[in-house]
Amino acid sequence: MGCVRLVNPVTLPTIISWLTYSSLLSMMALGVTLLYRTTKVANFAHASLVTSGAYVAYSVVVVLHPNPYVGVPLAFALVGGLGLLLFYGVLEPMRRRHSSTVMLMIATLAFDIVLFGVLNILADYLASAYFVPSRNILLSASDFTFLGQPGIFFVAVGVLSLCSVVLYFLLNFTTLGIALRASMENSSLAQAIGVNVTLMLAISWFAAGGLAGVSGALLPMWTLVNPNTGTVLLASMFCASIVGGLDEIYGAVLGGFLLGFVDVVGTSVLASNVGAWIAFYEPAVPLVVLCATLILAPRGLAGFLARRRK
Amino acid sequence: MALGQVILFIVDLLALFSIYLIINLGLNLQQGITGIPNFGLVLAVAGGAYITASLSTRLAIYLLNVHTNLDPIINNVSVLQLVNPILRSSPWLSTGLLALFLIIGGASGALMGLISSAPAVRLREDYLAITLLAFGEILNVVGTGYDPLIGGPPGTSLPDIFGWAGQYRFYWATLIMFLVAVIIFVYIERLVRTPFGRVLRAIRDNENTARSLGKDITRYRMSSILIGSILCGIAGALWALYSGAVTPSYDRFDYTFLPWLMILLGGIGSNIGTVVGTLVFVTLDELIDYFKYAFAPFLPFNVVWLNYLLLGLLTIFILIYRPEGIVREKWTSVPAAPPPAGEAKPG
Amino acid sequence: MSSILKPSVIAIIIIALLVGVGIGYVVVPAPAPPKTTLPSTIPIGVMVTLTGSFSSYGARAEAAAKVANTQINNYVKSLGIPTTFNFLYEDTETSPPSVALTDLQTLYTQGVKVVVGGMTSGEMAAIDSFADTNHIVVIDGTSTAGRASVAPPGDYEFRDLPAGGAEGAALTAAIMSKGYKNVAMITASDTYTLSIRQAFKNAWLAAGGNLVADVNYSYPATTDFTVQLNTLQAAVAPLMAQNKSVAIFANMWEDVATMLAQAKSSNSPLLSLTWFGNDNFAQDNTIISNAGAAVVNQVKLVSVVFAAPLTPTHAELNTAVNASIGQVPDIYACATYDAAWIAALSILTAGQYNGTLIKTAVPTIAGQYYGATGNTALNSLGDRNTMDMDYWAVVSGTWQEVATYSSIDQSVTWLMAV
Amino acid sequence: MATMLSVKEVAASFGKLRALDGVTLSVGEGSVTLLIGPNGSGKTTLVNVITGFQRPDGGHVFYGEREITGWSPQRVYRVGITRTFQVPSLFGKLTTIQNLLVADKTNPGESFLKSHIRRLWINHERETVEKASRILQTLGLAEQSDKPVSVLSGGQMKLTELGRALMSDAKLYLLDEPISGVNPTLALEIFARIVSLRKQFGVTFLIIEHRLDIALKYVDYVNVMASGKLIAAGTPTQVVSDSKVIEAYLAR
Repeated sequence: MGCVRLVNPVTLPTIISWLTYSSLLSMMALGVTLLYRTTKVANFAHASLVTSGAYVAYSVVVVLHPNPYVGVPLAFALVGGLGLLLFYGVLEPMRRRHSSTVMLMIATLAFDIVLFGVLNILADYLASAYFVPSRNILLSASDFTFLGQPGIFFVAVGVLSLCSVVLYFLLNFTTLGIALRASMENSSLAQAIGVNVTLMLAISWFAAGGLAGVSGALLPMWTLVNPNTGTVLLASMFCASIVGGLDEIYGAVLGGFLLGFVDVVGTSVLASNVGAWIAFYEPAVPLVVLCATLILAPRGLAGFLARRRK
Repeated sequence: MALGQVILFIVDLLALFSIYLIINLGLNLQQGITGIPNFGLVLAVAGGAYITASLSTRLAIYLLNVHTNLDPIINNVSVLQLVNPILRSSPWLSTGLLALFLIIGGASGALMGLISSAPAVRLREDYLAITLLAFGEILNVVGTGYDPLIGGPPGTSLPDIFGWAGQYRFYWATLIMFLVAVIIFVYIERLVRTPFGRVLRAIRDNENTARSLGKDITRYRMSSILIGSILCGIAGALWALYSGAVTPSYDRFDYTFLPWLMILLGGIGSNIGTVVGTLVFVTLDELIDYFKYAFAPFLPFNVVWLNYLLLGLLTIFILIYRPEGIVREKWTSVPAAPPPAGEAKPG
Repeated sequence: MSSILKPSVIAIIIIALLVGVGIGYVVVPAPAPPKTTLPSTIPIGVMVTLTGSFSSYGARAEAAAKVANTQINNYVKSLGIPTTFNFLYEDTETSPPSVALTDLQTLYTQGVKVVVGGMTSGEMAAIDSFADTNHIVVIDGTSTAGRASVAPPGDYEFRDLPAGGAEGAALTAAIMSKGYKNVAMITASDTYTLSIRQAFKNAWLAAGGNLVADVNYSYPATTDFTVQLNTLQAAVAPLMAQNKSVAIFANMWEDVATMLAQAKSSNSPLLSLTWFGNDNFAQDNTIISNAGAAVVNQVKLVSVVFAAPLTPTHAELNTAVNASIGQVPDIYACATYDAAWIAALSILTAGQYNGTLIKTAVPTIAGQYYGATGNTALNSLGDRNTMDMDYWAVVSGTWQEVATYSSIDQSVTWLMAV
Repeated sequence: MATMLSVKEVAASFGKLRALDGVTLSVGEGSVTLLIGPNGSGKTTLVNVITGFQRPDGGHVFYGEREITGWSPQRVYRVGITRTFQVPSLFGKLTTIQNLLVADKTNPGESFLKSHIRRLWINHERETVEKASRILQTLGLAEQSDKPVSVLSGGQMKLTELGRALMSDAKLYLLDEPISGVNPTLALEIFARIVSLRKQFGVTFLIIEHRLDIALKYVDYVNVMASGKLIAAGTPTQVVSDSKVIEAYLAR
């Protein structure tokens, strides 16, 4: 490390993996922020919702051996359903009893624990019934390549853009979206003007669950997945969501890409110039970014930019 | 022999109860009394455990002036073979060290509380919750990566300050932990009855009004987090000393989720509730653990997943059907507005 | 006042009941009359990791232990000894707080005096004091860090696999014999892999090798290996430019597949090099299916494994485990299986279920026993003597044995060109 | 008579909405001054600015001679200005008397460290309790003393808040709608008490209130605000006959 010349590891592959990783992360964070905006709840269950997505998609692969991407829509539907289950089965009864936000969060935590148990049971079942590895899933071998780049890159970026665009139009150009936004801004007022707030919340929980499911379903195309993966990623999701700013849905995407950048590109640069040992602390990167953000822009990037625009 | 097993069952139960009681009192002070949702408890517990473990052997060498050129962390076991005989021979010396280590544990906990809450204490409740959760497990990264702390993944052992009790080591250790827990309970119970405690509860009930009455919200929240974190740190140190070793594996489930579940069960806001909740939970958990072999044959899946399913569902059940827990907060006869159905009986 | 008293009283009653039930349960199956020296059922604890990132290893170990349990009971019956062994399984990850200690305590309350399992040395260290205090014999089916960081010699802990040291020497010998002077190493941050790293580093540097990169990554938190790939590339690039020979040592777990896949998708130059591997993933077919045969063929993944001779016992175990979970038992599963047998035989030899006696029996039994991992003779520390090693590599899409290593003269014999 | 509180050209806004548009008014020492105006005319905002709950965009606030513009709520409270809130804002899980005790300014037991040494604060605490009970006496809340406030009636809650304000021994009280949602008889009672308190302790009151029928009977000075401006001020009789005021109210 004597030489002054900076090693520049930022090559096309690095950019590609940054964009892929960030897209997946953003999809998860998008759900977290959406739920926060609608229900004012930080959804801890997002961890296992993501993992469920992966296992739904994988089960499809195991049973029918199709192209690994076939399971993605199913993951969206089923995990969206899990979101609804969490909402109608747990949160809604509590809301009717005016439970506090914190209690709702605990409920999501509890739901996460249950789901975690179920996923492990599923994993055991897959292993014993189909004789397949179910605790170290990686499907990237059966991924396609396009222009010499892995398919997951195009799919991840594509799906994220699609979701964002759809969400954008949904929120801004449909009566449903306007109702949804109304219930975000001021639920009691929305109630008063005849918006079915509960329905709106349910929709957002389905959407967020679906997003988690899709990101999870794409995960095995990129990295090794086991029942813990979601839990490992949870801190990153939350960081992305806060860094982006909880007050603006698209903050999540912003946060996801910033986090991904610092994580992949930033750490690479540091590791290859300062020393390899830095690479080890990669998991701490999101927290560092989070700290920095909270100190510089307590309302997150989006809030920060918004204030700038004024 | 069977009797011996019963005693052991109860002793183990008591040990877990004491540890969790300390942690839960800390959590109840923050969430139940002051209204700070600390989802990063594990940080303070791990801080207490890791830092105490890291310093304990070094301090022991220094204080007992054991002369060795072995590294207290890397050649941990060999070094302890020099230290432990000395401790075994003198209960009082051991107890002195214990006290010192507990102080270190508390201080470490406080440090962690400070670090995690400093950027967040001014944030809104929800931001605070998420941030603290995100911070929770960072110490494991450090503990794994930075060997001088606790020797990386293999972890490190601590001087056996209960060694003097010989084969009754774990009975004595449990007794001492229990005493510490009792002392802390009495302390907190008194603290929340002082004007100081009253202000904390006022802030919880209505932050703005409290501010309009000249209370420095940030300072009170901070001190509440600090006290809570100190307790968690002490608990971490105690458990490390009890089990004799630590590894960088303190996780969200054991040291954040379970404490929340326990204070929920007992009734958030009441210290007696915290005791009851902890006792009931730990007993249940130990019994599940004990009986699982009995009904393992009847389960279509591996019995170890049962804990997760049962604990998760239990929590959800409590949250939906008895959110106020077993014991309601003492100072009130009816829950704060609006009362859940069939609850509004004053007196 | 009443509003607190009533519920707490109720609570106390609940607890009283629960404890009562607990006691009842403990008291009822109070073990057999004191006449027969061995109780009619002998509980043996099996501590394995069923949750978390090592769960796939834990699952195989559990399966192997189950096989051992049946075999042992048949054996005992055939001898006409009026006793049966009952294996109680504990996941070292679940019960709170996740220190193996609480699991050992649970087992102890079940009357367990002998525990076998596959535990990290962290977990071993955590239970050392309790095991010694209560005379519980622990025979561990894995061996990781050197004894110095686990438990003093003469304690109640035995390990029927050698410490990582041997593996480091074997890898060094192989890499050297292939004419490499430069190695870039990447290591997962868990006890076992780190101990291999240390062992390899010592052996490699002692043999005059040059370690151009020593990258640690946090395991299992690392899901994206771009950073690690970049760091390794930056390290080997200069050498490759001067076309000096350099090899990669992937000191990882199954996630080596992820790294390979990501290296492939980014057409990393590292794939043009020969990769060496440890025994964590040697012979693991999921690597090939996960990363894709093409890329694994390319880097060969020459990996070292403890030579577990394919004895009839071993073959039998393979078929049994395969039948139950569709996987071939890895070396740790085999070692757990052997540990179970050593435990049972030691108990039978001791003639009564008494930790102290059993502890004295274990070394002799282990010395005589020849099981799925060969002869399990232990050294003075209570660890397995060094074993011979095999090298396996991926050749044309399958794992094949490519060389052998003799622990006596540290020599490598290549069976096929790699 | 000397001015207790004077507000000069104070402006404040929420985003684009201009809530206060250069308000200037003063409150005479020992007076019971009423602040009225249609909804959204900025009354509460003015109180928030005075008590430091909102930073003004411009203008000055004087307490006696002292400028207190932009002080923190704590400081404002300690200097001797106490406010109440429009919506009942009691400490829901505390008893009535505890609600009053919290308002005490100088209780050493409220510092974390001192709270450990009982004798450092117990005497002060006793005195405070006596004082609180006395106030509850005068407000006719003696029975409710040890009941959690959540069982009190709306009127009793209002009284408790008044009582809590009185605990502070402030010179100036800013009461935000003290009788909203209170039955007429009790409302009259509350105002009667306010006036008698003024006589007893010579303290000053600035009261926001809509129910002029009652309020005007008791106050000796009235400020009228409309859309962020002060449009009229004077004695009750002057104000009710003021054309601008009538028009401002009728405009709604």
